[in-house]
Amino acid sequence: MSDVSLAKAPAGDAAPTLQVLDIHKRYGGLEVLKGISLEARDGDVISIIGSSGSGKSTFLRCINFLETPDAGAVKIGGEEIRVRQDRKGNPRIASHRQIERLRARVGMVFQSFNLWPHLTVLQNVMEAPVHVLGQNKAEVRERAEALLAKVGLAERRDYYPNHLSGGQQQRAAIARALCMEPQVILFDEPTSALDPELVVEVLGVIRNLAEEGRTMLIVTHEMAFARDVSSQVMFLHQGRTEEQGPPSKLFTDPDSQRLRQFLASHLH
Amino acid sequence: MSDVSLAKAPAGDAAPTLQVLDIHKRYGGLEVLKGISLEARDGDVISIIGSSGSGKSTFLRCINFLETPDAGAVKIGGEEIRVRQDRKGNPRIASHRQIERLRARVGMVFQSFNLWPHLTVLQNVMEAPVHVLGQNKAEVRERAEALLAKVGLAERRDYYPNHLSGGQQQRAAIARALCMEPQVILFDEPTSALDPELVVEVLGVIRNLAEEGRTMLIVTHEMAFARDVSSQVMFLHQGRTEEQGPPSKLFTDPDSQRLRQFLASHLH
Amino acid sequence: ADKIRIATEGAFPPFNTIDESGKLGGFDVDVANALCAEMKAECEIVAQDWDGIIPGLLAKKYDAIIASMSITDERKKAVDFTDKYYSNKLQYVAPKGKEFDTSAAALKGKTIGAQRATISAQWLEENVPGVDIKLYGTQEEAFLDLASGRLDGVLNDVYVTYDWLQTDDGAKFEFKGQPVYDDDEIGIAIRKGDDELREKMNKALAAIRENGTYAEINKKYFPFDIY
Amino acid sequence: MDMQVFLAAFPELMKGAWLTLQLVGVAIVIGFAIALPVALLRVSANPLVRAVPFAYIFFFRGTPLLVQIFLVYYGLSQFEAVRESFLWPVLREAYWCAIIAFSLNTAAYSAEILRGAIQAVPHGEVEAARALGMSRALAYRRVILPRAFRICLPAYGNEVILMIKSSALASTITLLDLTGMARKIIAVTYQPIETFAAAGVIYLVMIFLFALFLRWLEGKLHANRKPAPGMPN
Amino acid sequence: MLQGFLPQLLSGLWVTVQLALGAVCVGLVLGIAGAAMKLSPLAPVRWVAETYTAIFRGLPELLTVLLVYFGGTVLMTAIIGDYFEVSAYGAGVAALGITFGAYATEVFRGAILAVPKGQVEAAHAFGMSKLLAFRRVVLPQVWRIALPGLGNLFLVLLKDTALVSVVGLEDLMREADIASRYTKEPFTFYMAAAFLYLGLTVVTMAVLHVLETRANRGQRRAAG
Ligand SMILES: Nc1ncnc2c1ncn2[C@@H]1O[C@H](COP(=O)(O)OP(=O)(O)OP(=O)(O)O)[C@@H](O)[C@H]1O
Ligand SMILES: Nc1ncnc2c1ncn2[C@@H]1O[C@H](COP(=O)(O)OP(=O)(O)OP(=O)(O)O)[C@@H](O)[C@H]1O
Ligand SMILES: [Mg+2]
Ligand SMILES: [Mg+2]
Repeated sequence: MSDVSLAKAPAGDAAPTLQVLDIHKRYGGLEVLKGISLEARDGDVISIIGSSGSGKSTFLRCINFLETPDAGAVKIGGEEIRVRQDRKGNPRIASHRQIERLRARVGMVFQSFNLWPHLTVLQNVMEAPVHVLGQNKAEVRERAEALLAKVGLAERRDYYPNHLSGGQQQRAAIARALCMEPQVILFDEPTSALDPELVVEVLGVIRNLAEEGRTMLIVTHEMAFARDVSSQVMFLHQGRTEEQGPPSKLFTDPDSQRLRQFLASHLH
Repeated sequence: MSDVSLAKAPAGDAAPTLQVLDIHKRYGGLEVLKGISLEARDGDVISIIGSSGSGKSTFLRCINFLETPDAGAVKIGGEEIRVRQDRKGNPRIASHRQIERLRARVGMVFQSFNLWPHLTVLQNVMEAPVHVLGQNKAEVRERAEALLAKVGLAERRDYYPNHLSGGQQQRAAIARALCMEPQVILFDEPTSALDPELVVEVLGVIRNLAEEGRTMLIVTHEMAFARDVSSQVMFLHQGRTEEQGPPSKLFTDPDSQRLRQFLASHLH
Repeated sequence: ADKIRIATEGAFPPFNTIDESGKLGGFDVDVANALCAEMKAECEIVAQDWDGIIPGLLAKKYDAIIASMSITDERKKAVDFTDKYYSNKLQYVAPKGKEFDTSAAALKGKTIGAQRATISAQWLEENVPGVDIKLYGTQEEAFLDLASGRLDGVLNDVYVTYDWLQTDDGAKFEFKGQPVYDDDEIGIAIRKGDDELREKMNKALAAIRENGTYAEINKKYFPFDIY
Repeated sequence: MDMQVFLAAFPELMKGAWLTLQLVGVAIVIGFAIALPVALLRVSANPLVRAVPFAYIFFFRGTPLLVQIFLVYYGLSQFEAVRESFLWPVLREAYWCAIIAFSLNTAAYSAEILRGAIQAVPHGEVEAARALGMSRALAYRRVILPRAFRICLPAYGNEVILMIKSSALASTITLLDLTGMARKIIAVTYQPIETFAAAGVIYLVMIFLFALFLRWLEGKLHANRKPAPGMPN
Repeated sequence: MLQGFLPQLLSGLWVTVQLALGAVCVGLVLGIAGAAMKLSPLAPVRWVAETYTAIFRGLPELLTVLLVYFGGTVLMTAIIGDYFEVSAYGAGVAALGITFGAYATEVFRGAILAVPKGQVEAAHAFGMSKLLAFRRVVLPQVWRIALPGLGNLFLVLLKDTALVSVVGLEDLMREADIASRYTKEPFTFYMAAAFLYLGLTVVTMAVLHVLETRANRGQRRAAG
């Protein structure tokens, strides 16, 4: 019901930057996402929390169609990603052109980083802006170096990923996503390997990005981080949105029994 | 100085389970560890904290000689890991027999999990006890299943690692290390991909292990976790032990300026 | 005495072949059998690939080679030969009805095929300056290329050519001019030092020439004398 | 062995070696150019698309190279239509027949090696490329193929070495490549051992140099396997 | 059918299959050992393997066959002091196996290097000896990357069995050659041989496909 109303939300305000409608996804017999919807506007930071295996990563991956959802729709900047049915009735991306264009505007930081091992850190960061967006190499280089400096990797820019510590890899992955200057950014546990100081740094970076009007979805297990950074929080449980709302409400006075339990165990 | 005194510590008490003396390690021109020592007895839980890139993982890896330290010594259960010089004067493991025997008594949970992708979760967990320790397959299976149940992976035991979520992989890696029933366990950020509830679970598991008398070294970025779980905390900074002591002291009244700064940024 | 083992190639019609039942046949094989009968020896004839045929003899896999092997100085360094048991000539073959002058001057600039490592190839090299020689691994290939028109003519052993001219493909071709070389003698190769066997073979050879057995075999394959 | 003959053979043999290098070099380049699209079709998600190169790879890996050369050189020339066609000036030449056969053959083997390597590129790295908006072609060009090429370099090196040796078959269609030249010399001098030994030495040196080059290339491409750059502290 | 030469072609086919299977067993063992040696930290061990591949990838296969067969006879005769005959089949399997092994060494080396280092480290961290880690962790994953290259080598090997005719084995190619000479129909018999090789190729590719599918268990593939 609520999905339908979301879909028809009056465009009185600017159209939402990102609209996700009733996404379903199954792996074999296992239904991982059972209908998830979400709407985000410019400058929104939405944190997605939930227990391990609840489908958070899968949800992010469905948004930029790294996994094709079995049902549901995604609209980015008002443009719906078109899906067609293949002969077996499974959904497929209809236009690769379209999805590539949209993905260039949707950055992603993977949970397992997925840096390219044959390129140095700097090359990893510069790769997409130069070759996807066709931007001037010198300019990209400047921006990339500034970003690497911001995440504290300036000294490591000529290292290959497998010579980096876990946290350094994660920061390189963040810089790689940001260098595309995407409109929407999907972060999958972007601070899992970072020390408290760096977490604060990243928090600052995300706040700045939000002020610039970018939209961010952040999967995180750090409740303090979620509370501090987000305009909205979404609690996933077993493939469903169990509760959603502003952090002030969710973290202090949750409606859901399950969420209350989840938060109770948080170490302070 | 202090190292020497450590080495000569009177065996009045039981000999320390793990002794690490003045470890140095460099990669090319980069000195990552600049002399780190540590001593742990049965039931000790030592947390290692420090900023990203400060050498925490490298330190753990030096303890079981996955990286050969350039200088320093490691004693496990009173037995020193023997090192010889190769022709270029670089240190090398002297006896592979010895190191293999010792490693079987030292469990490790890697920062990047390193599960074996060709084996299912259950096979991953059973592999080493069956093939290294030569234990009875049926017994190992029982123990493995119990462990998987404890970390909430009973249902996923026949999945391959690539089909698991990040947190599930991490839990599988923990179960794999525990199934060896090692005397010493090295955890490299064992809760980085886990939700708050699971963090508490792991905390419980570690406490139980400590009560059983096992020795644990835990690299972590979660200060609350370090505070709750450990008997000692060690703060690494740029390859040196900046401060070491009981958590009550370190987290409330640190001596080091650097540590104070590090902790200040911790989100609450 | 022991069994005498004789090797032949089995892939050089009409001199030595293997038929569909796996039986060896051909002029060489008939001669070999006749010699054995003459020597009253028990013989076994085996087929052996050409490239390994001399090494096999030296390694004592067998005792003699009757495989249409020309007697050359080079081979004499490795093995001994009996007297010749037939001799060979070289003659050009070219499309029927087409003018083909076999003089060295006229052949200049023409493309002539020959089998590699044979007397024909060597003879062309030494006697026809300015001719474009194409070398082939087997006789069949040279003939195939003659048929495809890549070659103006082929220089080859008369008997083999004669055999080919009888086939459908060969029917469009004919011998040209006179044989250009008729000094090629074919003998039986024997391991060096095995003089006893060589003598026995020579004696038997003379005997079958004498008693008409040889002539009979000859007639079976060729309407003319090839000795 | 007669050292005189052995040494005297080299000047002529070098001419043959030059032809061998030409044949192999051109065949490897053309072969790779064919292998690439064939391998890409082979990893397609669509089974129908996958089937097309299957037949090609099947035939060229399934039959001996000798047979393939014969089919191109003798087989095609059997047909009147081919001999009359505009292709005959090319197909008439043994040189081009050899290059055609070698290229098609090595392409089939290379395609299979490349396919395996493409499928061995870790999934996550490909996804990262997708997620950054790379088109399929760009992802192949910038991430998948560079990675695949590094993975398959040793196996591909094998293929080139096999091709260098197989190129001796060019001599069966009258070409005076290294082997052809050796055989020609033997037909005159009747010194097979010395001459083949000399030719063998040249093959060995060619292959050895190529293997060294491969090692060097591998070291260069796999800079990430080496210890990190000696960054000043 | 084929003017009665079919049974001979089939017996040639059987010889070819026997040789190829024998040689591939020898070759795989040599290849795995060679690759492991090439990756050894001990320089002399590496050199042995390097020399092995340098020689046997560099030598023409025919020469290797002759070397093993005739050289083997000479060597064994010298050792035993009495005439000793190396069996043609044994020599063929040895020679082809040694050659296959030299190439397979490189294929395995590449595949071993492609196994993520962390996984071997994990094995070591659990006390696995180098050998056990190789057997239990590296080797099972090596096939995934090595199989296409090994498949190629096997198909080349199938045809290289023809070289063994110089030592007197009647393999498929030799039988086809004999028949074509006898009947003067080279195309018929070369085509027949080609078809039989293709038959073997079908079987090989089917087996490879099954092996690859097995080796890919647990892997996520980046679809085209
Ligand atoms: N193989 C290597 N070659 C060169 N440098 C390396 C290598 N491995 C690690 N380093 C460097 O050593 C330093 C310490 O790395 P280490 O992995 O120990 O850090 P860490 O404390 O575990 O950090 P994190 O919290 O980010 O995991 C880093 O600066 C890293 O770049
Ligand atoms: N390729 C796959 N095949 C089968 N099941 C999968 C696959 N990928 C994920 N799953 C399953 O889907 C569920 C959700 O996975 P997902 O990665 O979305 O979890 P998550 O919420 O991100 O967890 P975590 O916090 O541990 O990263 C898990 O139970 C996992 O086992
Ligand atoms: Mg996840
Ligand atoms: Mg680390």
